[in-house]
Amino acid sequence: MADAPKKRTTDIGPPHYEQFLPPAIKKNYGQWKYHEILRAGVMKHVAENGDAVYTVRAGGSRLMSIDKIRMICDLADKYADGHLRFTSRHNIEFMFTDEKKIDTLIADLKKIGHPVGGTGPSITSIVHTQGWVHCHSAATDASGIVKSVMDAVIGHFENMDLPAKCRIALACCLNMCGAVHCSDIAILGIHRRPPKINHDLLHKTCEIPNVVSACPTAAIKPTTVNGKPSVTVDEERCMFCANCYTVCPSMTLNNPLNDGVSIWIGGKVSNARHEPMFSKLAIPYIENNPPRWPEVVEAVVNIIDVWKNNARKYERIGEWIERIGWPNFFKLSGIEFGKMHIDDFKHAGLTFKRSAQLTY
Amino acid sequence: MADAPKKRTTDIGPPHYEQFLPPAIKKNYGQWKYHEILRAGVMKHVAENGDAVYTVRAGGSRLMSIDKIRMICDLADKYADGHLRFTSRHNIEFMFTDEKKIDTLIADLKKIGHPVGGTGPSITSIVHTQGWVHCHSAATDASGIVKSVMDAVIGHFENMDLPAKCRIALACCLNMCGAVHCSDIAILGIHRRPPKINHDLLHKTCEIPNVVSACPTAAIKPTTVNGKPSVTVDEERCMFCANCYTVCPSMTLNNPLNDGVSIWIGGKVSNARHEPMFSKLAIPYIENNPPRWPEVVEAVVNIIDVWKNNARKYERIGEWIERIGWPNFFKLSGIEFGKMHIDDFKHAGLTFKRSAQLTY
Amino acid sequence: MADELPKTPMLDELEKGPWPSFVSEIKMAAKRSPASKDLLGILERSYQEKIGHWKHGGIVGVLGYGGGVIGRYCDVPQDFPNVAHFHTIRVNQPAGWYYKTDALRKICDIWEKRGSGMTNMHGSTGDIILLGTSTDQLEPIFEELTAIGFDLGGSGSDVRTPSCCLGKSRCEWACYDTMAACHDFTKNYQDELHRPAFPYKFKFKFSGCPNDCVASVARADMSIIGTWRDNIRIDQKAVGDYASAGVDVTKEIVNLCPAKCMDWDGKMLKIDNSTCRRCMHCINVMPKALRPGKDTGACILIGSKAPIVEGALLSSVIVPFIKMEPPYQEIRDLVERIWDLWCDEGKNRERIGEFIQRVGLGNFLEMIEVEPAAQMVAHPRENPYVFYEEYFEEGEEEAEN
Amino acid sequence: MADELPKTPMLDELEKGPWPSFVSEIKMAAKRSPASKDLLGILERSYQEKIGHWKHGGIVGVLGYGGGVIGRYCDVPQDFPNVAHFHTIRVNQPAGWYYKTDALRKICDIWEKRGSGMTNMHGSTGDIILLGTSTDQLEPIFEELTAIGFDLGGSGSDVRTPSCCLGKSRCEWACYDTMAACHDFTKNYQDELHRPAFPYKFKFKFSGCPNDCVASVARADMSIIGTWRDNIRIDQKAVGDYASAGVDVTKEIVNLCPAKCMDWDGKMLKIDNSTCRRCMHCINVMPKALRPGKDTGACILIGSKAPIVEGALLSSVIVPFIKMEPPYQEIRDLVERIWDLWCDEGKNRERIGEFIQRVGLGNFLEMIEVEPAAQMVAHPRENPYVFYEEYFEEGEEEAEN
Ligand code: SRM
Ligand code: SRM
Ligand code: SRM
Ligand code: SRM
Ligand code: SF4
Ligand code: SF4
Ligand code: SF4
Ligand code: SF4
Ligand code: SF4
Ligand code: SF4
Ligand code: SF4
Ligand code: SF4
Repeated sequence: MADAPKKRTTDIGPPHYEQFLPPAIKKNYGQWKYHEILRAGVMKHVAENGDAVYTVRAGGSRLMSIDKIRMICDLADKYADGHLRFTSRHNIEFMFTDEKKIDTLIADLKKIGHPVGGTGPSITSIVHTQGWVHCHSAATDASGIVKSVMDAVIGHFENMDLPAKCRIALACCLNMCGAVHCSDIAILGIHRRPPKINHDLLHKTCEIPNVVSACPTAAIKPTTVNGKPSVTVDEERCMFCANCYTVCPSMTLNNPLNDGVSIWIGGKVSNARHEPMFSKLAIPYIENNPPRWPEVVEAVVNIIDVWKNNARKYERIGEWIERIGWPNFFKLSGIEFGKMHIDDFKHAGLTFKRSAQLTY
Repeated sequence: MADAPKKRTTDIGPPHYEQFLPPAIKKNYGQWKYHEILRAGVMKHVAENGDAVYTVRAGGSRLMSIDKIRMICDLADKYADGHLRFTSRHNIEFMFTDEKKIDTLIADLKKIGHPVGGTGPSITSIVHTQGWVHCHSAATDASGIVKSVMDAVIGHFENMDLPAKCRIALACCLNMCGAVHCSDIAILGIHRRPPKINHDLLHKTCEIPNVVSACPTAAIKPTTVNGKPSVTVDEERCMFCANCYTVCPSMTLNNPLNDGVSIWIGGKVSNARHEPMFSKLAIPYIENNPPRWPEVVEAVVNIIDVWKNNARKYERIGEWIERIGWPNFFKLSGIEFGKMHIDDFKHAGLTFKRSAQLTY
Repeated sequence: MADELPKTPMLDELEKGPWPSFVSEIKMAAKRSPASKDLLGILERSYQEKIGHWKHGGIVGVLGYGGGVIGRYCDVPQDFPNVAHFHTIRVNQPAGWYYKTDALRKICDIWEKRGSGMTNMHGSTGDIILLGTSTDQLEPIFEELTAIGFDLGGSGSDVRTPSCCLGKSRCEWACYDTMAACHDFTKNYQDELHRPAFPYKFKFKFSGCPNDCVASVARADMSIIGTWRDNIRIDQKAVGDYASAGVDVTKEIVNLCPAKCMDWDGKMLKIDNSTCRRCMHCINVMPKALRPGKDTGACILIGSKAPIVEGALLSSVIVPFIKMEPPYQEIRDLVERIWDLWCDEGKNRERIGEFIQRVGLGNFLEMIEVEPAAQMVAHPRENPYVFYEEYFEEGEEEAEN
Repeated sequence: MADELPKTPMLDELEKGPWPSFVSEIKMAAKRSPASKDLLGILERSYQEKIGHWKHGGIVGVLGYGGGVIGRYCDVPQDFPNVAHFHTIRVNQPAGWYYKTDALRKICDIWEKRGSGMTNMHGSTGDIILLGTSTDQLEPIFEELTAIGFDLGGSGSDVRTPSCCLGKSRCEWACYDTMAACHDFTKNYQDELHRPAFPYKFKFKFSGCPNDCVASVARADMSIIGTWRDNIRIDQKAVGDYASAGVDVTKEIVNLCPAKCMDWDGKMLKIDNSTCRRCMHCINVMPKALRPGKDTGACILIGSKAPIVEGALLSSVIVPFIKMEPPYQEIRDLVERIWDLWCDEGKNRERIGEFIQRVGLGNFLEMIEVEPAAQMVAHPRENPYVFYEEYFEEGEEEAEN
């Protein structure tokens, strides 16, 4: 890129956060003593000096119009002196010192379609990605599944009725834009067929050495087709990751007949009790079934129900399954175990059951 | 090999074990109800019908002369109707039904130099290998270190004064003839210099493709030296495993100046409580110091002492360290942590500390 | 503007149900924006055909910057001309995602004029995402954004917009000031953020305690997680209150402590802080009774990422403990040593985590001049393939390197 | 014979101390055997020089057998002519290592006449090891051994002598008859044991319960470990007796149960057998009160080995549960399918465990016609690199392979 013209303002970074802090937050910054969750979505934080701040958390839609942002600003002006924040999972929080505002704010939020909840042992917003709304790589839509699943589990958003937090995430392809790989439940868009190669265009759009080295399984080899440099894919070795497509537009993976989602469970991020864990494969494939992906919704609901009915307090999904063992999880959930569940990538050997500690 | 002549007896396998079983064992085979450890090295097994069998376990020397075997046979004749057995860790067991024989048998064993013990939460015989007594591959002796260590820890053989079982093993090279890789404490002979290649002989004694493929780090390449086919070793990649030597006598690793032992800890085999675990590197290198390897003895005794003084009941070394964390182990033992402790082989990445669960 | 919305029978199904509907959002925007109207149409077609209609990439941006804009074109511009271009703009969010409404409204105004009116609040990395505009609007948008005090985020092989948990602003457990640190790093690395010059992307995330509320351990090349070195502060009376209020201290806390370092006799809660792993569980359950220690700071972990290419990674410990005080000079020095090395030796599209996997942690530490510490490993090596670097030479007595 | 023993000042140090001395053993043998006398001498030299004096290998054996003898020559035959040859003979031990003294004495007599008089009782694999003889003695030794009912063990790329814990002979926990199974397999595979025809060695070990007293999980290509499918048998009164006798049931048992599936209220011990992992701990601690269930059998694990070449392996589950009844036909069939595959597709010096690592467990199961079971993995895959084998073809509705 050429140098920027002299007088343009550049590299100013974001505005300083301090100007945005609600007054009671600014005053007690670093002086918090403890907190309580008063009910789902409502918290009270108490400072060393006794000051209390109330937080109301509303489910965010993430994909939001400026119209909605303005409505939310209206509520912030009305209830919180024009202050608000978004959480790391895209929910919206209002903070104020007057406890009495809580109920009316919640009622006003409901009016514009935003439920309150997501604190404590509950389900909070699903972290997700672009899907068919914006990304070229998507094997499924993001927002449609998220909406359908949240509609089904909203009871667990509005009530803290689960053994522990349950963090759901969705990514529309293996690039996994989010912490999908470390979620209690992850919904992942997948392809099931090798790339279709546009041999006429490839040499113009892609750097062949980059393409070759992009493949995790070394399935791609350089070749010449109709006199033009191109690549071939050893279809036996391809596991449809689409990494070649990421570096080369002439190798499309998208395939309406075969794309779909897989479900992964038992990951977590916090260090509480168990160290962070990756999610593990539960269901290898469910067809794309827009607009509401009922099979995906059912699968997620089933996993949550089985967990809720069997886990002990504070056990996140991965911790629960680690205690009861995966054979019991498959038995209880009715999900079938098969070859695809068995790891065959780099560290596969370490996932084999290397002991006689077994359940039947 | 040529076919065997017709009348030779072949492929008869071992004698049937039944003929060797002590009468009370034969009678109650499969009918045992429970056992008690009466004291170190002495057990009582009780059958459903109330029959009791007493077992006295004597420390074995493993490397034994026929003279000693005959003395032991004399004791078996005297106390156990001519029956005896060896354990999976090379100890010697006598079984009989008359409780009163226990003390005199123990006294008689002492006379021929065999202590009694090794049951329950104790140290039992060290499983070991050939060393300089018989093997071409040995980076250290086996029997000499074993004798020196057992002399120092015999108190824990004759008394059940440890938190749990402590299984020590020794292997004189990385071939690890034994379960050294899964021991509470493993003493392992190691080389520290790359192979010396005899280029004149190599093409006669070794198959070059086998040699090349034997190297875990791909350090060996075919080449020609003085007109003869041979190999070169990239010394930067060599980590002295001696696998090339195993397949090729013309690549010696033995080096009196640099050979020695390393100490590995925290492995186990049983499924009790924790699943089986590999041993982990504690001390990367101690010089060979025959005849009694005092530095090795001291290192082993130190590890046992630190464990004994800090572990909880039933915690084997690996379980104890897993609870307190490796940083605490290094602190308590005074062993220094360094680059060599950090894995750099195939699955190294999985051994990095991938969480904020830390002790200081 | 766009009067009549296209027919979207499938999408309409997604206006039902209690959770906020993104379809309703797009419809709101579509009332005013032709781009959002075509977005509705093209999305409905994707739902019918079960395939996306966006073409692969295309480099667009603003002058002097290499990152911050994701180029996007649809593959059926004849049918949906208003989303022929549909670029995304990433904007650095303020630390902790706090806003005043006037600032937000100004962004909305720009976006009403120059974009689709659709946003993500926020993107997965943490940026404000302005979703859908055309190439000719980029410079004006940039000018207007900077005028109201906002700047672009990262994309491509550069520093990505750092993010942080709300830390000391509202959380009693914050062991350092995450928002201050996040803001400082974002400002300090503006050049690296806007002008891609690395082998690949580099993300910072700041969490105030091991609860890790920005998931830094899973998705940051450098994860800076608050912790403490001294003892957990206990208010024994408050423990008793929890017990009286029905908390089963043994079952819910002592037995779930991963370090097995707690003891509760019904009166006194004891913690062996020498083996406590600072997991936060006991503190989480009894916030009024237990608090992190006072000697607080952070541990730094490095290298997490999504699976592509070599498999997903979690960050791993590189600095077991460090005090977090501006200007964070020690961390800046470390970061710069790491970047220098990675820029010299890293391969194209090799994240720092993958680089460490390739060269080995021990070697990496040597190259960046950091001493190995036992906290950096889950456990020492299990395989005996040790590269001994010291040995005796014939005739020598001392070991040499 | 050998009257005067060589001077061995260093070795003499190893006659001191309470543990049985191997030096004293060699000295005893050396009184009669010139080979053992030279063994003393050459070993003293090794102690002085800190290096072994044995040359690499050399193939020797008995007619018609390919295994059972390890050839060994010293590299200083001029100084120690009596260990110029010093071959080892491996002899199949009887299952469980039980002997009558007459059998042992007969072996000693042969070895007095034809060898060094030194033995290992036993070798690491489990064989009787007769240590040190010369090539001309091999055939006579073999003839005399078979005459008293003993046969050679394995060496090289063949089945190695199987071994087992003492199982039902003296242990109340044995879930199947290990000695019977070990004897049966040893007899059944005599041909494979004596005539190397595999890519590499293959070891069987039989343990009667998950305590695994022959360390099978760490050092057998096939580890057959007893277990049960039904419920642990509890004698509640006996539990109470242990508690009265001072066992802290909560601390020593319930809290150490890896499945966290036990509960003790001071009166009644409850076990949730559906999640019990059959680890044995509770049974180990209270053998009078707890016993394995009655629906007993074994789980079969495959593939453990020492580190060379690709790193050490522990065996992993291939048959979660099987009844153990002679003639063990199902296991034999499985073993033969595995051997056929491995002989066809295994590389030179590739143990079965490494073979599985290379081809993948899923593929391996397919090739040996075993259905995948959740018990075979510690957990399902974490990476999304799934080889989907089923998909729809254009125009189809059903999935195909
Ligand atoms: C607001 C937010 C931080 C921010 O800067 O935005 C936040 C805020 C709090 N977190 Fe968090 N966490 C937030 C994302 C996270 C994340 C990140 C994520 O999910 O992507 C995690 C890691 C999740 C994981 O492990 O996969 C996270 C793991 C925790 C935990 C550990 C829970 C566990 O048992 O594993 C606690 C402790 C607790 O809840 O007892 C915690 C506790 C808290 C407390 C109680 C801290 C405090 O004293 O105020 C806050 C309210 C919790 C609540 O909602 O119940 N927070 N928290 C985030 C709200 C997200 C949302 O809108 O739902
Ligand atoms: C005799 C022998 C089997 C044989 O066929 O030879 C044997 C016999 C018994 N074992 Fe064992 N074990 C024997 C080697 C092993 C091994 C193998 C090894 O060390 O190489 C192991 C696995 C060790 C490991 O995990 O690294 C082993 C792990 C156990 C355990 C589990 C201990 C644990 O807590 O991890 C028990 C249970 C117990 O002791 O409470 C056990 C219990 C027993 C019992 C109590 C079983 C019984 O009811 O009779 C026997 C007496 C134990 C004792 O000595 O305290 N046996 N036992 C072996 C004696 C070796 C020796 O001479 O010292
Ligand atoms: C917009 C966003 C998703 C969202 O809906 O929020 C996003 C969108 C894209 N990501 Fe991402 N990533 C986004 C956060 C992430 C995250 C999460 C995070 O940063 O915390 C990850 C996982 C963490 C990580 O960095 O590993 C992530 C891992 C990837 C990867 C895989 C990188 C890897 O090393 O494994 C790619 C592929 C690539 O870089 O070539 C990728 C590539 C992409 C591209 C640029 C598509 C491509 O192949 O070139 C997507 C553009 C979509 C579009 O049309 O706008 N995106 N991407 C997120 C950025 C918003 C923001 O700035 O706030
Ligand atoms: C005699 C014995 C050690 C002992 O003192 O007891 C032994 C001795 C040798 N072993 Fe071993 N192994 C012996 C049990 C083992 C065991 C333990 C076991 O079987 O339970 C192991 C580990 C388990 C395993 O099989 O992996 C073992 C793993 C090795 C290896 C590494 C194999 C691997 O795949 O990693 C080698 C190297 C090789 O095969 O090339 C090896 C090679 C050797 C050779 C043949 C040396 C060589 O490089 O060719 C040694 C001959 C020594 C000699 O001079 O007599 N030996 N070897 C053991 C056999 C006695 C017996 O039959 O009872
Ligand atoms: S997960 Fe894949 S499809 Fe979804 S936004 Fe990220 S790169 Fe695009
Ligand atoms: S989709 Fe993945 S596995 Fe298949 S060819 Fe492309 S990069 Fe290779
Ligand atoms: S461990 Fe090595 S040196 Fe020792 S007996 Fe086995 S092969 Fe020989
Ligand atoms: S000793 Fe090991 S690493 Fe070194 S060259 Fe030989 S086989 Fe390779
Ligand atoms: S990471 Fe810790 S300090 Fe930050 S918000 Fe979460 S609980 Fe509070
Ligand atoms: S912080 Fe975690 S490890 Fe430390 S005492 Fe509390 S529960 Fe135990
Ligand atoms: S493995 Fe089990 S059955 Fe065999 S001796 Fe050991 S404890 Fe008894
Ligand atoms: S056998 Fe092990 S897992 Fe089962 S109840 Fe006993 S201690 Fe728990």
